[in-house]
Parts: sequence; structure tokens; C-alpha cells
Amino acid sequence: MMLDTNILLDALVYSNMLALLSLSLTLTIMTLKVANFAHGDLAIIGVYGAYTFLILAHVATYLTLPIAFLFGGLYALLNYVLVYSPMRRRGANFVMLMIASMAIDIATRSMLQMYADVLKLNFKVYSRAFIFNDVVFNIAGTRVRGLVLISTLSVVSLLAILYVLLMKTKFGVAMRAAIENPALAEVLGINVEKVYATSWFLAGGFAGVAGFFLPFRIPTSPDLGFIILLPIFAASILGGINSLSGAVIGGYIVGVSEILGTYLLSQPPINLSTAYRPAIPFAILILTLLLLPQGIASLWSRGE
Amino acid sequence: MANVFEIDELKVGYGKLEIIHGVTFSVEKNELFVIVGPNGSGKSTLLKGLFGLASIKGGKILFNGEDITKLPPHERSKLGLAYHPQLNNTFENLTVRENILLAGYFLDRDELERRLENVLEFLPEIRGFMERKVKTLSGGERQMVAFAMNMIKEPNTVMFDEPTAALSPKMADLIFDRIRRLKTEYGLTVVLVEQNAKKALEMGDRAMLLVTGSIKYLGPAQELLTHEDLASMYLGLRD
Amino acid sequence: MADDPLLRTVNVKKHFGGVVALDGVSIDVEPAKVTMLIGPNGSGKSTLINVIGGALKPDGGQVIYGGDDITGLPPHKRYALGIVRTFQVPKPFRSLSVLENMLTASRIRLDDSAAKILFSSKWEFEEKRLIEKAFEILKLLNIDHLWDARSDQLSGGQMKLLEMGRALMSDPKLLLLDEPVAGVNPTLAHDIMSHIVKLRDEMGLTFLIVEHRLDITLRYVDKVYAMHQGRIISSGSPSDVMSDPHVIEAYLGD
Amino acid sequence: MINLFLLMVDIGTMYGIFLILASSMELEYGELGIPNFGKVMFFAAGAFTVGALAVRIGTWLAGITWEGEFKTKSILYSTLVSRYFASHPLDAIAVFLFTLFLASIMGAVLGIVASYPAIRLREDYLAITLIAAGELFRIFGRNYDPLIGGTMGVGVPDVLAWLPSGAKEAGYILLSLSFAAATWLILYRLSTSPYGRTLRAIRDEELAASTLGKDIVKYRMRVLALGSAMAAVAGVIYAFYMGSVLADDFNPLKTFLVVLMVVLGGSGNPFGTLVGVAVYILLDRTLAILKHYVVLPFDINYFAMFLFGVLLLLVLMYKPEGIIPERPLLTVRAKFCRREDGTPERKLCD
Repeated sequence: MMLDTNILLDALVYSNMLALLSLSLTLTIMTLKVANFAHGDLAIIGVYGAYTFLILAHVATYLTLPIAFLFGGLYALLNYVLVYSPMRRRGANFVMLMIASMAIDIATRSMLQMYADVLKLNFKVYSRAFIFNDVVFNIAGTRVRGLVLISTLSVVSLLAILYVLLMKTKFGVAMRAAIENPALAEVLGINVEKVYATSWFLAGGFAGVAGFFLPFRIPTSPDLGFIILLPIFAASILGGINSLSGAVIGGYIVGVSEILGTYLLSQPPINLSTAYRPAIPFAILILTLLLLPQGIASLWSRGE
Repeated sequence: MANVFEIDELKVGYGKLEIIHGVTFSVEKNELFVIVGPNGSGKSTLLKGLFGLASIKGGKILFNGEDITKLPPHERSKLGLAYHPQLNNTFENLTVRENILLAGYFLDRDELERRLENVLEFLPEIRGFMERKVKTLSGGERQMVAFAMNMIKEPNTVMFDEPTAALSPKMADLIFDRIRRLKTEYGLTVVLVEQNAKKALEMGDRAMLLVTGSIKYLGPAQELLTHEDLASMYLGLRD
Repeated sequence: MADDPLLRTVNVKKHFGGVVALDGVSIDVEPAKVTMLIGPNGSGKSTLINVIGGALKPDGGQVIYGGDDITGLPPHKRYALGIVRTFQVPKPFRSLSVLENMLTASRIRLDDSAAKILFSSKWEFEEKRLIEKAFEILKLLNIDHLWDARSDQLSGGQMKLLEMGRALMSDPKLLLLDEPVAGVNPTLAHDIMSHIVKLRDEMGLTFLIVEHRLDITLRYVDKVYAMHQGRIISSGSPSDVMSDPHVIEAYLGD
Repeated sequence: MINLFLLMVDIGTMYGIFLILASSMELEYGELGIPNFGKVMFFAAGAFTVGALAVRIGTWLAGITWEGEFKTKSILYSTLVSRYFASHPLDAIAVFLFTLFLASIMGAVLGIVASYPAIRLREDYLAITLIAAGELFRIFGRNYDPLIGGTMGVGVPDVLAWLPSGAKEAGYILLSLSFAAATWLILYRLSTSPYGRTLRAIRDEELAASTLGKDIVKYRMRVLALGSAMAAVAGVIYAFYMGSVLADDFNPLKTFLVVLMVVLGGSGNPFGTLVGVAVYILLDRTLAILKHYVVLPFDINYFAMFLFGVLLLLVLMYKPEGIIPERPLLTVRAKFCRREDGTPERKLCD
């Protein structure tokens, strides 16, 4: 059973994406207090945004990364402003919000499917199962795949930006305050709605960036957003569902286990079909729920 | 002397529950107005009503001559009215500095720094734990943080809801001392709801005794303090 | 004091974060007596009721009921032993009518299995009997005219009465009442307290009551525990406790 | 004319199948407040049971020896078995009843097993667990060929082959609607009984219900078991009606549609479920007919799904109580709360 470097690097790339996705899911859960079952779709919205731009502008692929951020962010913002926020103001309970997210998932995926049809019709391009071609960077004599480099850089810089925003800026303090105690924040004159909407924009943007990396690894289609939902949730729940740092760590644990586990199980003597891959995040999810329902974040925050 | 508060037949409650059944009173400028009463008499609800956090079922609130009955809390805050809640008055996961910063959210940096200096002069104890998260602080320290959060807004009127509840006597004395100085040194108007009736009445100008949502006494604080039936009235033993 | 206490708490401790809510509380609740817990806000009374009712797990100490340690039992198992509680903020089943709220509490379990409902009509006869019983209790509490109203349309005071009715409907042995007469008008409040005394005398029910309306309740109770800052500071007959300087101090401040 | 007849058959049968599914969802979500986001898994459990067993048992009963792979030959053998059933109605009925029995047990067990890890936790944990379990179940069906023929699907013999054509189609409507009626009556009976009252009590105030002696975990488990068994029954009828089982047919979209029907019709009211299913089927068929007359730059099926997604959002936002809102329930008092002339009276009668 040999692990070659490519598999390890693929695990890194996949985990980078998952970390961004579970982090952003956690951010939305912290504001809405309920799980968003349309979160995976934000990634796909991002990647279709970038892909469209690529078709129109013919620029270097990596230059469309900000487009993915923007599309994911704006769509998440729309979700929050048009659906979740008004529903909550009307007194919807959290099960209803959860059902709403399921409806958004269906509407989003079918919208993407329609869009894929339009794209194909008008530009004669692959609009489903499309891939992005990677470039190879040469850094000090070492050849590094762009995906490995850029996805890692994106995670590091986005985490740094989020950290600085939350910890070092006035707005970030207001954000943490509004998440912890919205009533008190309101009394202090903080516009809690604006703060939450911003969180959703950021979360959607992060998901969009994660989505941007998808077509480098696997053919990407509108329904992929639903398929990646399970590992995202497994990572977020493993992280403690209300902990940003837990979500990032959960993302790496689930990502690495999923890639390496699938690889190892597909080798002799087990020879299991790689189609069973979702079983790994599922097993992590079940074990977390049974053994540590508060997630790994409870391990280090308990002492405080 | 001008009145800060003119309350007319105010009814306050939550949802279907009416807890304050029509009270009429006024609070004078630069006065320390004490509200006492047995548990469950509606003192906290009355304060919340005055700040816009409980629903007004009837009546009118004039604040410095302006009708604020329907104003949301942060608008009242802009008029110089501050409210010190009994519970959940700080953000536990934020540091003390961040808590105070939030209270002065709309101030520019220089103004905030200037005011922070003033506040720290008034509450020097806080200097020792500015960078700690509130959840690591004791009850008394938390009350001081909440106190500071109100002072950063440089209000003209402060309403305290049982600021000394569950504090050690020494800590309670400290808080009482600062409340007194708000009035004497800074010329603020203070409305104080207290369960520690003796202490509060000793330093108060006028007092109100609230029993099950209605006023049972309104007048000089000292008089209520020396009222022979205070104990029984306060415990709610008299109807 | 001849009887063993029906319920006792032994050195119960509970803290929330850094705040100590119960600091080693031991009380005895005698059978067929009305015991009352008093104390200023935040003294830990409701926390103690929550620990005894099973809604909160204590950090230390034990809850003993009829000689057995019930500290770890979930609420529905305490119900099976005869312990039923009401809530400070009423929790009616809001989409159900007043009558159905009452029926839900019954100890005769018609809701035990789906099969029993589907394959037999026997429950309908039982249900009629329960309805009659429910009406008796509703009459007692003066809310029988509201039997068909959705429970979330009641006033706050009426919700309190409904909670009380639900508790009585369950034929409890020990009733934990969290502020049973708060928000109830004085005449009715006195009626309720008289009924409590009557239930104590005629049915031998045991009550543990938390209440602020001392003006109304004190004269009806057998024993009082006064709490302050998570500790019991005084106990005994109502008049003893109310004249205890510690208690007056705790209420008025030092 | 034949066309219209087949359309009616299809509408009638699908109404029955969806009514069973929606009734189970109404029991779980409308009454108890837990939306079963894995509904399709239990529907699939029924269909997979039929797919895996019907043709095998059929060949055994008919004394046909199987040659070749299950995956490639199931369609052929199901045709042969259908031919055998045409002359052996009792065998056909036995196969139907046996798979039905087994499937409902499968559904109930699966309902308990799949929900066990999250049954004590908040509803969103349960939802993701059930969604994920459903997806894995589908993936298993698609990849493990001996079960239901993998990506090829499996043929299902026609258990009504012994009826003349015409009567056979009517037979499927009858079968579907009678099971639907039975399921709905179970739902209605439970809903308007102390059992349903307790479910609503748990939904409204969990802690208070627990204080009044209700074992919440037990009720959740039992209702999920019952609801899942109902869904499995729907799966059995669906499989026999379709004549084949294909794993990818059992995707989460089905769950969504069932949620849509319940919320649209009015959750908490069994009559709402009746209406919700009808409205969905009518909308769906109208869109299917429109397909032939409208030209769009995209597949109209996606457009239909998009509309259904938006419709559910609009209902949740602007009419969350649905078409027929929940009413305070009537248990036994409905029976003795009538005046002499039979009109209901708003007071309790003796």
C-alpha cells in the first residue's frame, strides 16, 4: 500500500476546500441558529459564475477566483435577505427555516440546470461535467501544481482576513457581539440585521472560492452542491457546529480521511468501489453524534 | 426644577401579561430616584418599559419633555437615556475592552479614547482586566464592565436594574458609591431599582414602593426608610 | 416530624459558568405538607425546582425521593414516581385546547401505543371519564368556561391556572409549583391556596411551592425555607422564618 | 381515448402512492414536528425489497431455472414470471403480500437504525443524518449489482398480470388508493386520538411533555418506525406499478416533493395532506402537458422543479399554515358534542 505524493496533495486540496466550506457553513449557522441545507449550492453558484466569466473573457483561469467569491457571496446574501430574515421576522421556527433551506437547494439546483442548458445553447460549450485546466508553477526549481498552491494560499489568506476582521476591527467585534447576544447588541444600537447579512455574504464568498477549485479536481455539474453537502456537515458537526476554528480543523480531518480512506479501501485486498466514498464522512458524522455530539471544539473550550 | 421623566398611567407587560397596571410619577433632574418592592412586583418590567424593551400597554412616557412612548431602545439611547440591565448586560465571549468599544460603537477613535480615559478614571478597577474575556470575570467585575459600557455613552440619565444583586457586601458598597457619585459629581439623573432596599433608600432622594404592579408609596426616600411597616410592606405581607 | 420526608435534597450544588446558583442546598419536604421556598431574586429557588423536577442535572449532591436516589432520572420517570411540576413561565401545549392540555397529563395512559388506538375503541370510554375529571378540576380553577379555547389564547394568569390544572390532572404525589399565583388576581389566588390546603388534607398531597406573593401564600403553608445566594439561610414555621433577622436582611439588604 | 384512460390510471395510482408518503410525513412532521429528510430512503427500502425479491421468488414459484447474471437477465425473467402470474393469481398475490410484509418491517427497522444516532439531538442533526443515510442507500443500490441490478435496474413481475388489460390498470389504481385510504385512516385515527394529542404536545413543548410523563425519545422512535413502514409500503406499490426499480429514481427530490405536499396542504391537519397531494399532482401533470406546447431554451422539467422550490418558499413565507390550517383536534368529544339535529355545538354535551 503505497501512498504517492499526488494522493497526499489531492487530500490537501480537497481538505482546503472542505475547511472553507465547513467554516462558512458554521458562520451561517451561528447567525441563523439552524443548518442550511443549501450551503453546497453556494459553491456551485460561485464556480458557474467564474466559468461564465471565463467563457466571456478568455482570461487566465485563476483570475476568475474573485468572481467565484462575488457570486457565492451575493447569492448567499440574497438567500438571507429575501428568505431567512423575513421568515424569522414573521416568527418562523427553526424547523421551518430548515425546510426553507431545502426548498432553496431544490430551486438553486434546478436554476443552475436551466442555466447550464442556456449556456450550452448560446456558447456551444460544455456546461455540465466541465473541468478547469491547471497550470504548473515553477518555484525555486520545484514544480508545483497551481491548484495545490492557490487553494492553500486562498485558505491561509481568507482565514487571516477573517481573523483580522473578527478580532481586530470594530465591525468584527460587532459581528461577534451580534452573534452572541443579538438583543443586547440591538440595545447598543448595532444593526444586527446588517451584521448578519454581512456574515452571509462572507460565508457565501468563502463557499464560492471553495467551489472554484472543484472543476480542477472533478467534472463539475449543478448537482455537485448537494453531493458535497455530507462532508461539509460532517466537518462542521465534528468541529462542534458553533466553532469556527473547530470547523476548519473538522474540514481537514474529514477531507484527509475521505481521500486517504477511499484510496486505501480501493486497493487490494479490499478492492471496494470508490463509489462508496460518502461512507467515510458518514461514518465520521455518526461517530461524532454518538461519541462527541458537542464536537471537538468542546474538548478545548470546556476548560474556560 | 424640570422633570426628566413624566410618566402618565403607564401600563407595561409582556405578550398577554400586564405587569404594571397604570403608574403615574415623575423623576426630577439630578435626582436619585429609588424604586423598591418585593420580588415579582414589576420593578424590572417598569424599567424595561421605560427603555422600550417591554411592551407598553397604555399610558405615556415623556423624557425631557419629549414623548418617547413608542421609540425603540437605541433611539432612546441617543437622547441620553442609559439602561443597566440586571442580567446579560455584557458580551461574555468578548474582552472588556471590546465590550466598552461596542458600547461606543458610533464614536470616532479620538472621541472614544478621550471618553475611555474618563471612564477609567471613574472606574479605575477596570484597568486591571481590560484585555480579559468577560466570562472569566466575577459578578462584581461584570457589573463594573456594564457600568462602564453605559458611561462611555455619556448619558444624562442612567437607570440601574438591581446592580448589586448577588454581589458581596464590599462589592455592593463600591457600586453604590459610584452610583452616588454619578449624581453628586457628574450631575446625572439616576433611577435605581434595588433589592437592597435599606442601602438604596439611605442614599436616595425620593422613592417609590411598587407592589404587584401598583404604587404603594411615592415620596421622600428617608420617610419610607423610617416607615414602621417597611419590612412587612417590602416583603409583600401587607396588601 | 414523625414521618420521614417524602423528598429531600442533600447538599445539592449547581453552577452556571462561573455563577454559583446552588451552593449546597439541603431541604426536607414532609409528606402531606405544604412547604414553601422563598428568597430574593436570583437566590436559586427556581434552579432548585428545576433540579428536583429533573430539567437540570446538579453538579453535586443528591435528590432523594421516598428513600430512593432520583438525582439522575429524566423528568418522565419522575412523573412515573408521582412528581409533577409547573413552570414559572407557563408552557401550555399551545396548539391544543384547554381541555386537551388537561387530558394530556392524565396518568391513565391512553396514548401508550398506536395499536391500542387503532384496533380498539375502549379508549373512547376512558376518555369520557377523563373529560369529566378534567372538567371538575377546571371548575375548581374557574377556567371551565374556557375548555375549548386554544391554550395560547389564554391570559398569562389563566395559563398559570391551566398548568396547575394539568399537574392536578396527573394524580401526583408531590407537586412542585413554581410561582402558582403570580399574575393571578388576589381572590382567585386565595382560592387556589385554599384548594392546595384542601388537597393536602383530603388527598394527602405534598407541595413544594416557590412564590413571591408572600402576602397571599404565607398563611397557608406549613413550613418555609428561605434562600439567599444559593444557600438556605433559615427554615421553620412561616412566622419563625419571617421574623428571622437573616431573612429580613436578605430581603432588605444589609 | 386510451391516452386519457392511461393518464387517469397514472394520476390515480400516483395520487395513492404519494398520499401514503405524505401521510407518513404528516404524522412525523405535522403531528410530531420532525421533518423526515430521509423519506426517500424508506420509500426506496420498499421498492428495493420488491426489486430484489419479486423476480427471484417468482422464478422459484414458476420453477424457472435462472441462467446468467441477475443484473442483465432480471428484465427477461420478470417477463417470464409475469406470464406465469397471468395463469397463477394466487402465487402473484402471495408474492405481493410477502414483499409487502417484509418491506414494511424493513422500513420500520431502517427507520429506527437510521435515526438512532441523532434521535436525542436537535432536528437539524437528525435531518442531515437521514439525508446522508438515504444517499448512501441509493449509492449502495446503484453499485451493488446483486441487489437491484445496479445501474441497469431490475425488472419487477406484474402481480396483476392475471387481470385482463383495462381491468389490470384499474386494479393498480384500486390497489394504490385502497392502501392510501388505509394509511390515511390510520393517520386520521391517530391524529384525532390521545396518541396524536401527545405527539402535538411534544411538538409544542418538549420539556412540559416530558414533565407530564411522556418519554420523548420513545415517541420519536416509534413514530419514525411507523412512518418509515408506511413509506416502504408506498415503495412496494410503486415498484409493482412501474414494473422496474432503478436506484437513481430514489433521489432526495422525492423527499422534497413530499415535504412540499404536506406544507402546501397544511401541516398538522390530515385533510391538508389529502389536498396537498392533489394540488401537487395537478400542477405536475399540467406542467407535463404544457411541455408539449411551450418551447423554452432549457429543459422544462428543471423549470418545474424550480417552480416547486419557489412555491414551497412562498408558502413558508406567506402562508405557513398551508391551504387547510391545523385546527385544535377533536378526539372523542366529536362524538358526543352534537345537538339533536346533528349540528355541532360549541360546548361539551353529556
